[in-house]
Amino acid sequence: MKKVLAVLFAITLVFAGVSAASAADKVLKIGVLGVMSGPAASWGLVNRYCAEAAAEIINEQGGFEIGGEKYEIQIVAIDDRNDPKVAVSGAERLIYEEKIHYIIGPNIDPTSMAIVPVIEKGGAISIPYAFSKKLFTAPASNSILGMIASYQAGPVIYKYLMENKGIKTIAFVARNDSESLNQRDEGVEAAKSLQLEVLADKDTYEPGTTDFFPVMSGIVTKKPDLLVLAGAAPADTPLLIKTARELGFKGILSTETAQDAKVIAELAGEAADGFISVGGASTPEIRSAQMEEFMKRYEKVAGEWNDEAGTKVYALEIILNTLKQAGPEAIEDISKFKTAMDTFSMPNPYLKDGRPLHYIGIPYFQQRRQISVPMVVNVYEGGDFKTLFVGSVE
Amino acid sequence: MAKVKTALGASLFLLVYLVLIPWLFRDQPYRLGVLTTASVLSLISAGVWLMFYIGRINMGQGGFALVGGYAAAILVSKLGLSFWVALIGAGFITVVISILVGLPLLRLKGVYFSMITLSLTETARLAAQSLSSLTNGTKGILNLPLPGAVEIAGFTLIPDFASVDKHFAFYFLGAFLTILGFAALYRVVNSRLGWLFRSLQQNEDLASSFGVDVPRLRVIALAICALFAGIGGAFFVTMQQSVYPATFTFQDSTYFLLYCFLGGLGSVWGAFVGTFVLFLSFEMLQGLNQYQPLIYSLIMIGMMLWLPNGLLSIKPPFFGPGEPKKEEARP
Amino acid sequence: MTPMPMTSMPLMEVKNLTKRFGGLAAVNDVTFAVAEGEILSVIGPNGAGKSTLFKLASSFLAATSGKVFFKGEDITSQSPHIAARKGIVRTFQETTIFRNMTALDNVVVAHHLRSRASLPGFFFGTKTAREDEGRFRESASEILDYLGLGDVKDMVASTLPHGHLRALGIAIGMAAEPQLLLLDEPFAGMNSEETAQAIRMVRGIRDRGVTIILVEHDMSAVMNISDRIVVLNFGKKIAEGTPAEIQNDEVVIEAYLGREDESEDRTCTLKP
Amino acid sequence: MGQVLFNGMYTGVQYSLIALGLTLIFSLMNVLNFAHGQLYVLGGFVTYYVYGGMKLPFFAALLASALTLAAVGCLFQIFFFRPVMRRSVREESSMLLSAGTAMMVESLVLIFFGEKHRGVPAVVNGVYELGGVFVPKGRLLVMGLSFLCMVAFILFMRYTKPGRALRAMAQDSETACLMGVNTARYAILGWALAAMLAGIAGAILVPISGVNSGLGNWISIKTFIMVMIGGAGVISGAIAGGLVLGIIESLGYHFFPGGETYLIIFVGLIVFLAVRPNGLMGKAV
Repeated sequence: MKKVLAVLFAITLVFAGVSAASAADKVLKIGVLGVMSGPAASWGLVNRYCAEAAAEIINEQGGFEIGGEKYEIQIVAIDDRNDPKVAVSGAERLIYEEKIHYIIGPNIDPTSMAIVPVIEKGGAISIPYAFSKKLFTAPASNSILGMIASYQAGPVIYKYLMENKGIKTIAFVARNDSESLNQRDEGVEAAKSLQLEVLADKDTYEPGTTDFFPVMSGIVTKKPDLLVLAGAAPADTPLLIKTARELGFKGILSTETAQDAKVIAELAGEAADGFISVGGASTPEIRSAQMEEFMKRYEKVAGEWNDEAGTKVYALEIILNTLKQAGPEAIEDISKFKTAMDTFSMPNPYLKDGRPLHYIGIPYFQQRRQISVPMVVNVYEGGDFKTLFVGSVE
Repeated sequence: MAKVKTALGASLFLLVYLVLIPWLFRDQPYRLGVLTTASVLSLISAGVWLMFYIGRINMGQGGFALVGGYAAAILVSKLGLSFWVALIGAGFITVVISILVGLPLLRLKGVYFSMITLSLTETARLAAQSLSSLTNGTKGILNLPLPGAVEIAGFTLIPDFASVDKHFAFYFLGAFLTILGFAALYRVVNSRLGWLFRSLQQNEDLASSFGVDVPRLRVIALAICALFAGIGGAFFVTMQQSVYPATFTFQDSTYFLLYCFLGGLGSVWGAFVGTFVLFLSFEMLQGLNQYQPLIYSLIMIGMMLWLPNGLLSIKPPFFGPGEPKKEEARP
Repeated sequence: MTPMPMTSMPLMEVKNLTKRFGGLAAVNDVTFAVAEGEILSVIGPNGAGKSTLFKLASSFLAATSGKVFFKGEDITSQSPHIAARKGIVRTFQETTIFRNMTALDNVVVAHHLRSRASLPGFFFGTKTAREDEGRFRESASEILDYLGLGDVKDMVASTLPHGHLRALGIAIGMAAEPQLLLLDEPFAGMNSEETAQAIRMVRGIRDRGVTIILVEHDMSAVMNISDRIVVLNFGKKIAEGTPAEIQNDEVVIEAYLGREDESEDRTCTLKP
Repeated sequence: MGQVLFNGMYTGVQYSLIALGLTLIFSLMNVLNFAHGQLYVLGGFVTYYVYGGMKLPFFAALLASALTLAAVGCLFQIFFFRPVMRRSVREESSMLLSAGTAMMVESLVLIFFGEKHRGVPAVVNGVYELGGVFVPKGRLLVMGLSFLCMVAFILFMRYTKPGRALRAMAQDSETACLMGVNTARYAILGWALAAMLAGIAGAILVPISGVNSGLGNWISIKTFIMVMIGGAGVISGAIAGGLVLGIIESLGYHFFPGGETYLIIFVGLIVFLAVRPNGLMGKAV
């Protein structure tokens, strides 16, 4: 008993003693909460590297100016391991310990949903890369979708393929986890409303599968014109493609999530030619000089470029610029930020054509809760992604 | 004398646990939340500790906790029951399931039992994903209400959690359940039941030779273990206000073992100490971010190499003669 | 030597008992009976099926076919704890004790069947449970004193000298108040002096009204202590009778002589 | 259906190879090696760097993976398992130790090799089509190599002196010790072999499946299932378990395209173990 007491006592004191580093003046902390270990580690790590690379560039220029004062940008990253309970404690930590009000992430529906009560109570904004409409529709109002959702990209891609390639039938294969299954369900709905014939919508594979022959051989015999890899993780995509081709699949393959060209080249090679995916918004045809600079910095921070970073770079950019427009009080008070969101607009610094960067999403969420990331639809060819077309979402 | 000492120790412990800690962290909801989580995880780990006590390594505790969590969530969201009824219901359902599963599986010993219980965690996760009419599948059950008030004859026993600071309310509820759980565990171990469990741990054949109904006792131990998991899971899910297939995973099941081992299998408080030390230091290590699992694993390996009987086996000089060492090695 | 009183019902009756492992019959169609108050030994060369028979009789193994009756009741292939409740208690070889408990605690635990309190009673520490505990301690001390372990009863069992371990095993068996006690090689590894002492002890237990079946290797001890002997070879019963009859049985002598060279391999086990 | 069975065989042969190493360690030292899946991943990464990165021939990469992993296995035994098992014979210690090493290897792999999924170009390209069954050449190569490794392993265990010594140890390490087997040294050899088998399995599969740092746990869980089906500690059990799981998995995906396959496998496993607690070929526990 004495020892139990002593241990409880000691750990409590230590725990009470560890205080968050007190914020020096003119530091603006931004949180990154996402999965940074395990099979999906790349999702959260890309968020983190993007934020860190962008912050480095800003800080070297003397900081970011809000209300006439320059703020040093500090990134606080927490790994939520895709685990809702870790995400909750991580969010609480960012909000209460680090006094952060703007959080980039998390990466999947369960973690993004789990932190909703926390950010609402603690007065924080999150930018999840998860698609559940519940996150962005009222009564929820503190989450902003950071990318193009599958249910937004899906219909656009299907429609394009119907018009240009004359597809009539479609099949879905999904990874057996919440995120992918939800994306599949959304995709199936979209396909049905476009009057495509859905040949298969039940096939799934376990996370961590390395052999896709069993799951693919069934679906390929149905010979769909288009096979959608719903929510496919970058790790699984090349294998799915290669397996489908090895099994004699002749149709078109597509996915609505961002993919990594290098991994596809390594594992699928030529088999992946013609594969369609939603890309990071940074293909050579459309990116600006500022994006080139960012890419160099990203490579320095992360070791190598990742196409997803082209999409995820926008989060920090838009948070800071909205704060600038809303004024310094918004750093502490997110209601000011939310008000500013409705009118905020700036030329997109990462694109040559300078289309506006603002908040969108009214048709989907009845409120502006999405960043207007350009929707770049890519096609894989000879080792790299080529832009098929650049669309946009309202 | 011994009794006075125990009573003194217990009251000091309660003083720290129920007064000092909440007071210290009154303005830090995050840390209070972490401490609440630690309490509940220690309660769930206590079940694993009891299985160790009868000589079984239970790697399925995450699965039982998930069952408890889902049971509570379904009772509250689909049947509209109050949290308090659901809490008891979740415990009951988890116990029933543990008995059904335990009857065939408890015949397995050693590594076999561990492997199959490990699969139980996965089974629970996959079941939560597949039985979507009940569990909402992969979307999970969201927006669970906070516990309501409990009134007896107009006197408010427990206030509505929504009307008070919920971090405090959950802390006290978690602490209360944990104290209750560990008190029960203490009674089990220090009563004749404890002797029987120890006899099971050391030699099941010998125990059955003098008439101990070994299968029944094993099931009882597993039921208690699952009860802790069920109650803990139900509480946790309510605190998070949501439950997903990933709320408790394979990883959690291994952590529960580690908590017990770190604290020490020789003392009833092993699970409590282990969970608090590891979980809290884990939170403090967050700054090291990507190296955190590495550090964690090194602690784990280091423990096995240098401190096999747990933290509570350390005898610092100022403690005088520590508690008697119970368990060193089993042949 | 008391001849078996054939008039009364035997305490335990084994009828056509067979146990197969895969295709091999470890015990093959064995029939015998033991009367109340008797000491019956089961002997046989290595691999004759003695220990399998022992486990079958104490319900630690399920029989392939055949029956075991206890006081006229069919108890074949019950759980061991049910057998114990009916009064059949087995002992183990010396290492099977609760090593981390004291000698006294070992025996106290073994009083399990005598407790009147229920499991919840234990948990809440009811009056009955506390009274039980007191009674068990007294009774356990008495048993240990009787078996000559009075001086070491507070020692942790794993630290006890070898000679005491077997007695402790028997004490554990006694605590369950058996009507039939099955002893597994009670004299193995003992010198002649120790054996003589152990024989007195076993007789003493019988005189307290406990019927005894023992499986044993030590021939002289068996001849000395047994009322009757059952001899197994290759799973089959090849002889049964008084020690004098067995000693002069051609078949038995043949069985032992033919296999003598193999009786050494037991010594190579190091397991604790 | 032919396709389904071919898939099952292909998966099953790989699984058998993976399960061999786990069961070897289990039979030798009664340790359940949680890190087995992580060792597999490590083997895959070594091949990725040697074959994919340094552009050396595939078989050189295979050899590099085998040797690296054998070395890792030795280190495991010398620095972790031997000290722990010498002092404590409790199963808990060795099990938690191996869970710890699993986490350690996983995080080290993540730190050194990064979070990305890695693959290498196929060793052979092309697909045979036999009566409607698609048989990619790469897969045939994997099946062939796995099969060769298994045969080599079995021959080694059966006909060489170290192999016989290991088998004696698996039977009863005390008796083996009495018979003059240097058990300490052979325990190291056993670990080296087991880790090597995991590493080879990982290496063989890189050209087909690629590898990423997070695969380990799921591979380990699958290996446990195989070992439970086949029976722990028996070589034939590992092979049988691997094949059975491969075929069941393939059939499952065919008949239950939803996510139920593994749920059914797990529930089936519980029922199966209730009937046959020692698996198909396991020795009694």
